[in-house]
Amino acid sequence: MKQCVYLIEENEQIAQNTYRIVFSGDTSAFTAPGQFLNLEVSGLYLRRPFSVCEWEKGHVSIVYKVVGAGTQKMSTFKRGREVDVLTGLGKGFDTENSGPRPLLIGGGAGVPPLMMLCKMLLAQKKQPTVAVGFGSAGEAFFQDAFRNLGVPVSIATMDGSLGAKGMVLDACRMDACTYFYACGPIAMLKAVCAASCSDGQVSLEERMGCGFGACMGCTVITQRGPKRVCTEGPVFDKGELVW
Amino acid sequence: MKQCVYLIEENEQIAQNTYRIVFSGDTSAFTAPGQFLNLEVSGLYLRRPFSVCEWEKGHVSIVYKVVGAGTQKMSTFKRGREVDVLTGLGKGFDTENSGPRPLLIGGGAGVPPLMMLCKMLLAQKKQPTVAVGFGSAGEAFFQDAFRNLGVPVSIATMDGSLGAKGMVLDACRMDACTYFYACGPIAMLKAVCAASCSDGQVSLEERMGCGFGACMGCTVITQRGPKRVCTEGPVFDKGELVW
Amino acid sequence: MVNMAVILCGIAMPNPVIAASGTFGFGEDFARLYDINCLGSFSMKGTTLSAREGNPTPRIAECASGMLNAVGLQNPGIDKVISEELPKIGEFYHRPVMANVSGFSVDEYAEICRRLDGQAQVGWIELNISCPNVHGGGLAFGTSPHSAAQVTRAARRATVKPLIVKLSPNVTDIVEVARACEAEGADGLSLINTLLGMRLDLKTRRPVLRNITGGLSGPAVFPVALRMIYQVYQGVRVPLVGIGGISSAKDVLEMMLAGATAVQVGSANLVNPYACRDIIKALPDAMADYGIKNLNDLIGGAH
Amino acid sequence: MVNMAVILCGIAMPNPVIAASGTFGFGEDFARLYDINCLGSFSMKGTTLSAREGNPTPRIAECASGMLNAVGLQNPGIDKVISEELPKIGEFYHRPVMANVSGFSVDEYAEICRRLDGQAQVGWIELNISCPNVHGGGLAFGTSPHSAAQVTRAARRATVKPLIVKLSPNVTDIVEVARACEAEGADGLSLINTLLGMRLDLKTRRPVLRNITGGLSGPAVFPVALRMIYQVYQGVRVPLVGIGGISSAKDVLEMMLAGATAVQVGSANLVNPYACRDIIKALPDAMADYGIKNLNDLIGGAH
Ligand SMILES: Cc1cc2nc3c(=O)[nH]c(=O)nc-3n(C[C@H](O)[C@H](O)[C@H](O)COP(=O)(O)OP(=O)(O)OC[C@H]3O[C@@H](n4cnc5c(N)ncnc54)[C@H](O)[C@@H]3O)c2cc1C
Ligand SMILES: Cc1cc2nc3c(=O)[nH]c(=O)nc-3n(C[C@H](O)[C@H](O)[C@H](O)COP(=O)(O)OP(=O)(O)OC[C@H]3O[C@@H](n4cnc5c(N)ncnc54)[C@H](O)[C@@H]3O)c2cc1C
Ligand SMILES: Cc1cc2nc3c(=O)[nH]c(=O)nc-3n(C[C@H](O)[C@H](O)[C@H](O)COP(=O)(O)O)c2cc1C
Ligand SMILES: Cc1cc2nc3c(=O)[nH]c(=O)nc-3n(C[C@H](O)[C@H](O)[C@H](O)COP(=O)(O)O)c2cc1C
Ligand code: FES
Ligand code: FES
Repeated sequence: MKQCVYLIEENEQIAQNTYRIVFSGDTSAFTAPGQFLNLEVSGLYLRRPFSVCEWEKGHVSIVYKVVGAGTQKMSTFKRGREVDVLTGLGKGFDTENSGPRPLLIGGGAGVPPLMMLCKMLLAQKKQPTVAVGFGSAGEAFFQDAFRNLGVPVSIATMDGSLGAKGMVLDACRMDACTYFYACGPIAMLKAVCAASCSDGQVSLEERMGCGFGACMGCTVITQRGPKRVCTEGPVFDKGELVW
Repeated sequence: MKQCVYLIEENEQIAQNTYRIVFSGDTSAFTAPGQFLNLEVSGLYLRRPFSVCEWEKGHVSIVYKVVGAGTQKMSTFKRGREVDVLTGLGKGFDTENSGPRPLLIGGGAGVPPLMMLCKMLLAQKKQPTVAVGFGSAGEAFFQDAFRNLGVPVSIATMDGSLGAKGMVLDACRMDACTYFYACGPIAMLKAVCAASCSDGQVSLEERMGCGFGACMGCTVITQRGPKRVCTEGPVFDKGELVW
Repeated sequence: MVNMAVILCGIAMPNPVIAASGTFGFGEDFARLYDINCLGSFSMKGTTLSAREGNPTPRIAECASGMLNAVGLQNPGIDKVISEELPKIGEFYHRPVMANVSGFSVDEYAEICRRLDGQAQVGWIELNISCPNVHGGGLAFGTSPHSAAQVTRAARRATVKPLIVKLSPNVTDIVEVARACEAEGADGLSLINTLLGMRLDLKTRRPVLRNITGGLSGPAVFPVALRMIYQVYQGVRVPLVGIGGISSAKDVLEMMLAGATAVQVGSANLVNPYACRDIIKALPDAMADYGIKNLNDLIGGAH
Repeated sequence: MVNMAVILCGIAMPNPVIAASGTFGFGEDFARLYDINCLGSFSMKGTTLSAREGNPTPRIAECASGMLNAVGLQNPGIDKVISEELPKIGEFYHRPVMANVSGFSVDEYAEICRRLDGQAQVGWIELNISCPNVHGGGLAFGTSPHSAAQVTRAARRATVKPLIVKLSPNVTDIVEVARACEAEGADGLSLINTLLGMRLDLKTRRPVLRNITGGLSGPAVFPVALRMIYQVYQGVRVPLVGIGGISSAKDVLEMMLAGATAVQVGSANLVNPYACRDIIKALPDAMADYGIKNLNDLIGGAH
C-alpha cells in the first residue's frame, strides 16, 4: 500500500452514468489486476474504493458508475485536479491457475478490472473469453475494446437492448472454460459459482472503513474463517467462499 | 439582504497576514458603509462575516486578517473562484450626523470599513480625520490610501515600529472632532467611547450563527434592550451601548 | 404527480417540512426573503412566561458539520408573542404555526399553554423540555421520564390544542421518556433537541461559549437523530417529528423512512436562508428518484 | 524545545497520542507503513474471552464528518492475542501497549484481565464497558453506574496493571458513571466510545448496517467528547484519556485543555493511515503557536 497524490489526466463519460478517469502518478504499489485504490473525495468522510481498470508505469485508470454522492462528485472532477489516493490495495487475480482457456465474466461496474486481467492473460499466451452483462445497451462499455484485443465477447442486457436478454450467465457457457474470473453484483457471483464446473476466482465488494486492513469493516466469512475483503481479498477463490 | 454568487477578481496580500479580495457580482443590496457580507468557505459549516471595505456597482472588496481556519482557507482562494455570499447585511454607519469634522478610528481588522465611509464623507464635503492602530509596522495598511485622499492620518503601533507607540487613542485627539466613527477590538471601542466628548458610532463584532437575524446568536444588550449585532447593528450609536 | 401532504396530529400540511424553533425567529426575516406559505409550517422561537435576554455572548461556536448554540431562550415573553408576534405572523403566513414553549417549573409550562390555548393561528404547542427544572435541582425536565411526564400532564390539562413534546437526546434511554410523555397525553413527539457539547478557544484557553457548554446541531447529529426516531417509532403510537441535521430532500426521506410523519429543519436555515424552500422544491424529484409516489407510504417504512 | 512527554497512570509516554482501539488492529498493518514507535502508545483491537466473527456486513456507513461502525468485536480471542499477537507486536513496538477488553458478563471481564495480568508488554488494561450485559437484560454495562462499578470491581481484583475504564457517551449523566468506576479502583478513564447512530439506504429502504444501529465516530462527535472530558474532569481525580473526533494537533491541545492527560485517535487512522504520525509531528509547532512549552501545563487548563 502506498499513499499517493494522483493527477487527473482525463475524466470522460464512456456510457450512461459511467465514467473513466485516467490518473498520472506513482503506480509502483500495483502488482496484480483486481487490486483497487481508495480515493479521497473532498467533503466526504470516507474514501471510495475502485478497482484498477488498467495501469502501466506512471498511469492508471478506473471506470466508475455514478450511484451516490461520491461518484456524483467524481463525475465533476476536471482534468488537472489532484486527488489523494491509497494505491496497490488488496490481493488481485491470480493468472497462474487460469489454464489455457479462462472465462472472464463481468457485470456492470464489475467489468473494469477484467480489462487488465484480459491483457495479462493474452500476454501469457492464453485464450480468454469474455462475457459481460449490463442493464441496457446504453450502459454497456468495453465490448469493442475486448473485441479489438481479438477476444470473443458475449453480451447480455437485462432489457435485451443489446446481446442476449437476461443476465450474463444467459449469454455464456461455463462448461467450455478451464477457469473463470468473475466480478459484479453478488447475485451474479453466486449464480456463476453455482453454474461453474471449473475452479475460479471472484472479486467481492463490501462497504469499507479503511481499505487497508485496519478496521475489520469489510469482513467476509470464508471456509478459513473471517477474512478482510480489502486485504485478503477482494479476490477470493471459489472454494474459499461460504454462501 | 441578498444571496449572491461572487467571482473573485483579486486576492492579494496587503500587509502581514492581511489580504484584500475584490469580488465582482451583484452589489445592489449594499446601502451604507459599515454593512457586511457573510461568506461561505467550503468545508466549514458557518459562514464568515466581513465588513465591506468599498463597493461600487458590480464590484465590492473586503480586507481580512488571517486568524483561524476560515481566513486561512480564504487566503488560498484563487482569482476566478466563485463563492456564495449573503450581501447587504446589517445597518451601516450613518453619515448624516457626522458634523463637519468627523474622526474615523480604526484598529487592525477594524480599519477596512472606514475606507468607504471616508470616501462618502469626503463626497459630502466633510473634512474627516483618520486615526489607525496596528500591532506593528508590518501589519499596517491603508495609511497611504487615506493620505492619497487628502485626509490627515495619524498612526499608532503597539511596538512603536510605525507612528506613535501604543494604542490608536494615544495617537489622536478626540476633542477636536464633531463626531466619531470607530471600528476595532472591543477594548479599543470602550476606550474610545470613554475618551470621547462628541457623539459617535461604533461597529461591534460578535460570533454569528446566521448573520441575518434568525438565530439570536449575536445579541448585545443595549439601553433599548437586547439587539442583534447582525441586524440592528453592527453599527450602534455610542449612547445605545451598555458597558 | 407526487403527494407530499401529510397530517400531523390532525392538522393537514402541504408538505412535511417545518422550520425548527430558534432558527426561524417568528418568521418575519424569512418572509422578507420568500413566500413562507410554501412551508409545511414553522415552529416559533422558544417562548417563556416572562421575557428573557438570554445568555451572554459568545453564544455560537463552530464544529465539524455543525455548530453549538447557547442562546439561552432569548424571547419577548408569552404576552408579547401573543399581542405582537402572532398578529404580525398573520399578515404573511396563512396556516397554523407551532408554538415552542419552555418553562422553568411545571406551572410555567401549564400557564403558557393556557395563554396559547385560545390563539387561532397556533396549530400545535411544542413543549421544549430541555430546560433546567429550577424546582428539581436544575436538571433538564427532559432527562427523566418522571419530570417529562409531569410537564406533559400539566400542559395537557391546560390546552386542547395538539400537544407535541420535544425530547432531549442527552439521555440513556429516549424511548422511556417518550413513553412517559405519550402516557400523559402527548399527541406527538418531536426529536431531537441539541446534543450537549462544547468547544475551547486555544488562544484564550477558555470555553468559546460564555455559557461554557452549548447545544450541538447540524448534519453532525443526523445519525443520532435518525437512530432515536427509529427507536421511538417502535416504542410509541403517536406521530413523530424528526429533527436533527436535515439539510436535503434525501435527509427528509430518510427521516420519514425511520418513522417521522413530519420533519423540522433547523441549522440549515442559518447557513442557507432558503434551505426550507430549497428542500421542499427538491422533494418531488427526490421522491421520483426512489419511486415514492406518496410520502405517507414512506413513514416508518424501514421497520 | 517543547516537552510532549506525559505520564498516564504511572507509565511514561513520549507524547500523549495513542491510537484508538478498533482502528489500529494489532499495529501490524501500520508498522508496515511507518515506525510506530513514535506513538505515545496504541490500544489493541477489542478482545473478548472467546474468538468472535463479529456482525454480518455491511458494518460501515458514512456520515457527515464521521462514520458508523458495527464491527461487533471481531477478534481472535484472548488466548490467541496472547500467544500470537503480543509476540508479533514485540517485534515492531518497544513500549507498553494498551489492551482493550470486552466481556458479556462480569466474570468474562475478570477472566480476561487475569490472563493479561502477566503480559509484560501490556501497560494498561482498557475496559470497554459499552458491551451488552447478557446477564443484565442486554443493556450495555456502561449505561448504568451500578453495572459499570461491578465490572470495574471484578477487573480490579483480577489485575495489578493500571486499569482504565472506557466510558460510553450514551448516558444521561456520564459523571455519575465515571465516579462509580473511580470508586471501585479505576486508575484512569478513557472517553468517549461511539455515539449510537444509524443510517438508512433509500434504495433498499432498509438500514445500511445489517446490525441496524452502529457507533458514530469522527470529527462529528468531537464537541460531545470534549464536553464529557470537561465534565468528568470536574468530577473525578484519576487521569483521563480524551477520545472522539481528534484529527489534528489542535484537537489534541483542545482535548488536553479540557482535562485529558492523553488522547486517542481513532477514525482518523482509517481515512489517513499516517494520521497519528502526522499529528505527533505537528504537535510541537501547534504548541509553539499557542505558547505552550510543556503539555503537562495544559491539562485541565480551561477550568
Ligand atoms: C474493492 C472494490 C472495488 C470496486 N470497484 C469499483 C469499480 O471499479 N467501479 C465502480 O463503479 N464501482 C466499484 N466499486 C463500488 C464503489 O466503491 C461504489 O460504487 C462507491 O463507493 C459508491 O460511492 P458513492 O459515494 O457514489 O455512493 P454512496 O452510496 O453515497 O456511498 C455511501 C458509502 O457507501 C459506500 N458504498 C456504496 N456502494 C458501495 C459498493 N457497491 N461497494 C462498496 N462500498 C459502497 C461508499 O464507499 C460510501 O462509503 C468497488 C467497491 C469495492 C469495495
Ligand atoms: C460584522 C463583522 C464584520 C467583520 N469584519 C471584518 C473585516 O472586515 N476584516 C476582518 O479581518 N475581520 C472581520 N471580522 C472578523 C471575522 O469575521 C473573523 O476574523 C473571522 O470570522 C474568523 O474566521 P476564522 O475561520 O479564520 O477563525 P476561527 O477562529 O477558526 O473561526 C471560528 C468561528 O468563530 C468565528 N469568529 C472568530 N473570530 C471572530 C470575530 N472576531 N468576530 C466574529 N466571529 C468570529 C468565525 O466566524 C467562526 O464561526 C468581522 C466580524 C464581524 C462580526
Ligand atoms: C440557534 C438555535 C436556537 C435554538 N433555539 C431553540 C428553541 O428556542 N427551542 C427549541 O425547542 N429548540 C431550539 N433549538 C433546537 C432546534 O430547534 C433543533 O432541535 C436542533 O437545532 C436540531 O436540528 P438541526 O440540526 O436541524 O439544527 C435551537 C437551535 C439553534 C441552532
Ligand atoms: C471501526 C471501529 C472499531 C472500533 N472498535 C472498538 C473496540 O474494539 N473497542 C473499543 O473500546 N472501541 C472501539 N472503537 C471506538 C474507538 O476506539 C473510539 O472510541 C471512537 O471511534 C471515537 O474516536 P474517533 O472519533 O477518533 O474514532 C471502534 C471504532 C471504530 C471506528
Ligand atoms: S475496510 Fe477496513 S479492514 Fe477492510
Ligand atoms: S447572527 Fe443570527 S441573529 Fe445575528
